[in-house]
Amino acid sequence: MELANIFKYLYQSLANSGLPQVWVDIIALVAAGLIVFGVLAVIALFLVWWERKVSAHIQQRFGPMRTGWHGVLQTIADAIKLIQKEDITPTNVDRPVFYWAPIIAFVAAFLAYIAIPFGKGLIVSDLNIGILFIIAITTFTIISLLMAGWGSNNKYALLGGMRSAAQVVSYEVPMVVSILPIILFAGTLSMVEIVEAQAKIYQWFIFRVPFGPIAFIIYIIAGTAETNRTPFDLPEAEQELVAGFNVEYSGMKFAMFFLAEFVNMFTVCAIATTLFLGGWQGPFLPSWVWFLGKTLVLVFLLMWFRWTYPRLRVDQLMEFSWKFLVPLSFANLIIAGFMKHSKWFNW
Amino acid sequence: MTASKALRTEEFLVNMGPHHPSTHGVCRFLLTMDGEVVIKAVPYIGYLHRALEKICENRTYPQCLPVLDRFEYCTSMSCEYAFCLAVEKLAGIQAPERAEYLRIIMVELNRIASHLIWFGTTALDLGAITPFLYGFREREDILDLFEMTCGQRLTYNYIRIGGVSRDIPSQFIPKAKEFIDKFPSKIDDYVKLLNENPIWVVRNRNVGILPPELALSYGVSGPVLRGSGVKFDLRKDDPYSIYDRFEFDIPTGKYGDCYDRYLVRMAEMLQSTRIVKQALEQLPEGDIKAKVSPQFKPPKGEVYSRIENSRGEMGIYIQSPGDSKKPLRVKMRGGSYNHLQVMPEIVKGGKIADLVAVMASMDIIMPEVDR
Amino acid sequence: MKKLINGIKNLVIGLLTTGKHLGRHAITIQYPTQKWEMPERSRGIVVLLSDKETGELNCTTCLLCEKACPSSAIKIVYEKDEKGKRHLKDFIVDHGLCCFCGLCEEACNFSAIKLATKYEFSTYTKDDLLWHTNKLQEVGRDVPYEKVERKKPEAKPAAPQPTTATPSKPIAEKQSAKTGEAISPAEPEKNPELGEGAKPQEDK
Amino acid sequence: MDHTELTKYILEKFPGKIELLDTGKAEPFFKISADFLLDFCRSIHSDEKLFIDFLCNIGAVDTGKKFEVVYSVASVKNHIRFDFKLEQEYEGAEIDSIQEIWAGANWHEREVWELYGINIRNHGNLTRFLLPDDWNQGFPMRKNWDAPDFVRMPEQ
Amino acid sequence: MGLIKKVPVYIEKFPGGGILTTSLDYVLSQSRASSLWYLLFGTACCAIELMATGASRYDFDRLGMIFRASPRQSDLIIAAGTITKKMSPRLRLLYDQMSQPRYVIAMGGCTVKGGPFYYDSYSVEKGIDHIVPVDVYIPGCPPRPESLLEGCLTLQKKIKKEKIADWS
Repeated sequence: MELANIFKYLYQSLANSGLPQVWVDIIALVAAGLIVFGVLAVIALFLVWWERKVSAHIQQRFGPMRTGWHGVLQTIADAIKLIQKEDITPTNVDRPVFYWAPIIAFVAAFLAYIAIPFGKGLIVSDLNIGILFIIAITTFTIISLLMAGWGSNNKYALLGGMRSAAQVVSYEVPMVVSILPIILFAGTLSMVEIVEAQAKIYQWFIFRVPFGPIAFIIYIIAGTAETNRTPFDLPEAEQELVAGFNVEYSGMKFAMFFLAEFVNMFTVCAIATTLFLGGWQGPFLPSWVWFLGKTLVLVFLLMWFRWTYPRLRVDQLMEFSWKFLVPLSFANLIIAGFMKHSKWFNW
Repeated sequence: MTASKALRTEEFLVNMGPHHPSTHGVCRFLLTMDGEVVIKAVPYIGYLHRALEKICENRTYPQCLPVLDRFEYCTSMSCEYAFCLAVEKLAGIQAPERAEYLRIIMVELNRIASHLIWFGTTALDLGAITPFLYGFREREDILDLFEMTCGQRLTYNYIRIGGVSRDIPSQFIPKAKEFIDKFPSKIDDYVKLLNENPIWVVRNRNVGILPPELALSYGVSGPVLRGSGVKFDLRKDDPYSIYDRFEFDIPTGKYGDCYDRYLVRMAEMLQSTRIVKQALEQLPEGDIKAKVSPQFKPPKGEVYSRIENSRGEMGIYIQSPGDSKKPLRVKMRGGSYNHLQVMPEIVKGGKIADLVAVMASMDIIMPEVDR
Repeated sequence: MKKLINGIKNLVIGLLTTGKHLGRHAITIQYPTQKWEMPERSRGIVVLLSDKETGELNCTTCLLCEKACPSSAIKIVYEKDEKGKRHLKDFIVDHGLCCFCGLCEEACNFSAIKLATKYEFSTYTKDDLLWHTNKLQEVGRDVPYEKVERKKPEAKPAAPQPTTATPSKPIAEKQSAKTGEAISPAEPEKNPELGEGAKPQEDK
Repeated sequence: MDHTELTKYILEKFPGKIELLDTGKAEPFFKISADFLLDFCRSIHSDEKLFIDFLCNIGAVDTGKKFEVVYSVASVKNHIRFDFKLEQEYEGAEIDSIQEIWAGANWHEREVWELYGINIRNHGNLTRFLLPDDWNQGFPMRKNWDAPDFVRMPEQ
Repeated sequence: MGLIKKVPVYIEKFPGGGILTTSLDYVLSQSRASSLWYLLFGTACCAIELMATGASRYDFDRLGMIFRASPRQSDLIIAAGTITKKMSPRLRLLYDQMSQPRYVIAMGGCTVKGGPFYYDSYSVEKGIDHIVPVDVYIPGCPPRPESLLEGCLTLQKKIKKEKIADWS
């Protein structure tokens, strides 16, 4: 049941069909891109539904029930409805900025998956700087949020955009620094090799005491902040900024932001799975099932956070990052470096 | 994010409301902001000015009660109670013993319900969504008790001049007792969720400090005043009805910040359950309503009667011309009116998120302000 | 450091509290399929009750409900015959004005009007909320009620009756004696409609 | 202090300037003249035995002949409460602002001005707040007020 | 949106296009009906019942209804509570800011006709149908949560009957 074999077989038959190699590669890339896109779109829609269900059951409700079995068609209905909605461009907006913001958010959210291994051999392109690429790409989201906030010509949106800019910039630092020990130990930037470095369960980076769990916690906190979710959902704090940066967006553009948010959440969890939880490594089941399962557990954790905690204030958010997370992550890095080079602690 | 002196910053105006998720209805703030910092906040009210006082002037006394229900809909029972007490003082009517007890039970249950709304919306304003739903879950149980007794969930029209409209049904007492018994454990859940949660604490501690002198000069009352450390509760200090027969404590705060106000209200819910418990035990048999004709005319006179509502002092001023079925003037005074007035003083210099926190902790409800 | 550990502990406690609820059963009532059992006193829509045997309206056109209504939602159209007895022509309840306070039900001496435990009456137009006699009667057909023929309210002043002796000091004590006297001419006194409406004890 | 003591104390403190009304139920009700308002408020606020630190309510009344403005005050410290009122003619009704004593009087006075048209001296911020900003139909709480879209309850 | 309106015109030219249009209509209207995002617009007593309907016991989310704070993203205004003359321009503004197709539910007596504030009130708007077009009226003061749910189901029925061709 390894999906990779199927793809390999398809690729082989394509290569044997007599087309020039260039065309084969192009077709394969496009197909891979489309498959990733499709899978992610389905995952994002599923996540929206799942989030509503999780929140409902935490709150002793049912959540969507009347659209399909237990509301499984709910998010599809939402998407179809959003497509039908009128696409308003308010009069005073900065048109190009306003127009491109959701598209950038959407594209940036999906681009990261080029370098994430979904399973054994299931990767669009095994970049040798994979992790660097992913971190660079995920930062793109912030540009789109800033554009949305600026372009909307709305004070709430502007405040939301500014908040998200400040927030993501300050949480990017601990996030990257918390990843560094992993790279240090794995000795590579390639995602596939990082996964392969965690073949046994005790080799998962989360279990490499003491630096592993700390790095994992820092990463999850920073990741929550990156994806603008409670308790760090300041850019779209409903009770303060109405809807934050996307206050002026309607219809399809809003749907793009909405989907991008959930894809980002999945991205953060997928990276965490790859870096800390051994990626697709696991016995018995096919590798992609392991990957999905681990990622969804992390997603569930993020949802659980969201439906439990109140929101931080903007200055406290900054303080928490700069005064606590950044020093902690650097200390963690030093510990990891020390461990790496001491002979009596070699994994 | 305070701007350094070298950097030229520009203040800008933000219009918060009247349609804004955190303004608890339709309050509008015109904020002068410097980045995220609120420099000046000017409240604009009147978006829910329904002319209740004018309407009351053109209704007979029993007809005023449904209008009073809508004065402060979170605690309709208290509004009716305040009005009925005022009219009873005016006309010298004494409600029967059982009615007094039923009133107290209802008013205190309603106080819990109102505090649960506050609890939910406060948590919601600060970003925690789940406590909101937990609060409303318990509130539904109280509303069941009300609906069983008087038939409505929100606008009860239960407390009448000279008593109450109907006796409680037979299932009421066991159900109320069941609720009273299980409610403290629910409060426990809330406490676990929020009280010590570091995020909650940093959001509320030292935010919106209201010193007692300022509070008194602005006429702030109720849990907000008690949060500032002034131990003043009309139920104890100016006991009306039969409150002097019950044992309960008055929780007070220490610093007068949002967190103290939060703690005071949480403690008050438990105190209210205590009162209800005692009242249910002491509940005597007997009549539930003194005879009052629907066409009754109180003698000439005027009275200002006040009770302790969940949002502070609720006062009703009635002037009766003496020869009419209708009052000459009904003036309603709600706690929120003064609480909103003092808000610009205490949100100055805070963040916009603090404004939301302060507004939530003041428990402002707009019909009480606008009437 | 202690603060930090305490903070983390409380964050975990919060998570556990919500997690605990995740396992519990939902309390939701799934409305169109399951319905909440309304208590019998619930005040839903206003209906007119009719006699169980004859099927005629209980209303005697005494106009008491119209008088009692605080939002003037009830309008009764009637005509008088030569004896001065009123005959109901149309009974109009405007549910757009009604405030569902139940004062009409209490004012009625013949169990003719009731706030039934029905509530599902949303409409596409405003005029559909203006209910006339036949609709009011139709909706009220299956509403259970106990016919209480209240006797005429005695034309006695509603003097304040300290019905039970209060152990603590009663509120009225604060008032001077003279206010107590001044109250006595409070009045249901001559109330022509009331006397008239109650007089013809109905043919049924 | 119970009610009789309080009444006696206040009447003795301001001889000739203050009058006890018999319309007041429950709590003592006094009547003062409009120009005595500020002095009266100042002295009850600073008096040791009274120490009225809490302004409950200010309400205007249109009796059909003249305006009355009713002040309800209380002391949180001494647990006493009483009311006093003053009368104003329809024409040129004007009272002093008591904001310097109780800051919370601000909105109450603004409301009196807005709904009844009683002018407040030294208020500082007499702007519309309950009624729409473009309101031009006069003072709606007056008894003789009427407007085209104002529907009175049908007389029954 | 303009594009979608033209779609059935083109489709119908092909053989069997009629069935396709009907099923397209069905899918579109079903999805619109089952994902009504309502604007968080509550002014008075009804707002509390609106909140209660969103809470656990009645659970708006079952019908696929979630609240949005921004009018741009919502499909439905549940006008919960009294609309005064001072507030009515704001309601109109919010309605204008919403994107098509949009719906309005008048919840409670106040929004239907002024309710208990129809008489003797100088500041209450006597029904919001003077301000915005209303699709469903729910009587009650305030309506029970079940009434509100029933009103929403009534609105869903109405939406399900709509066709693309009818869009304005």
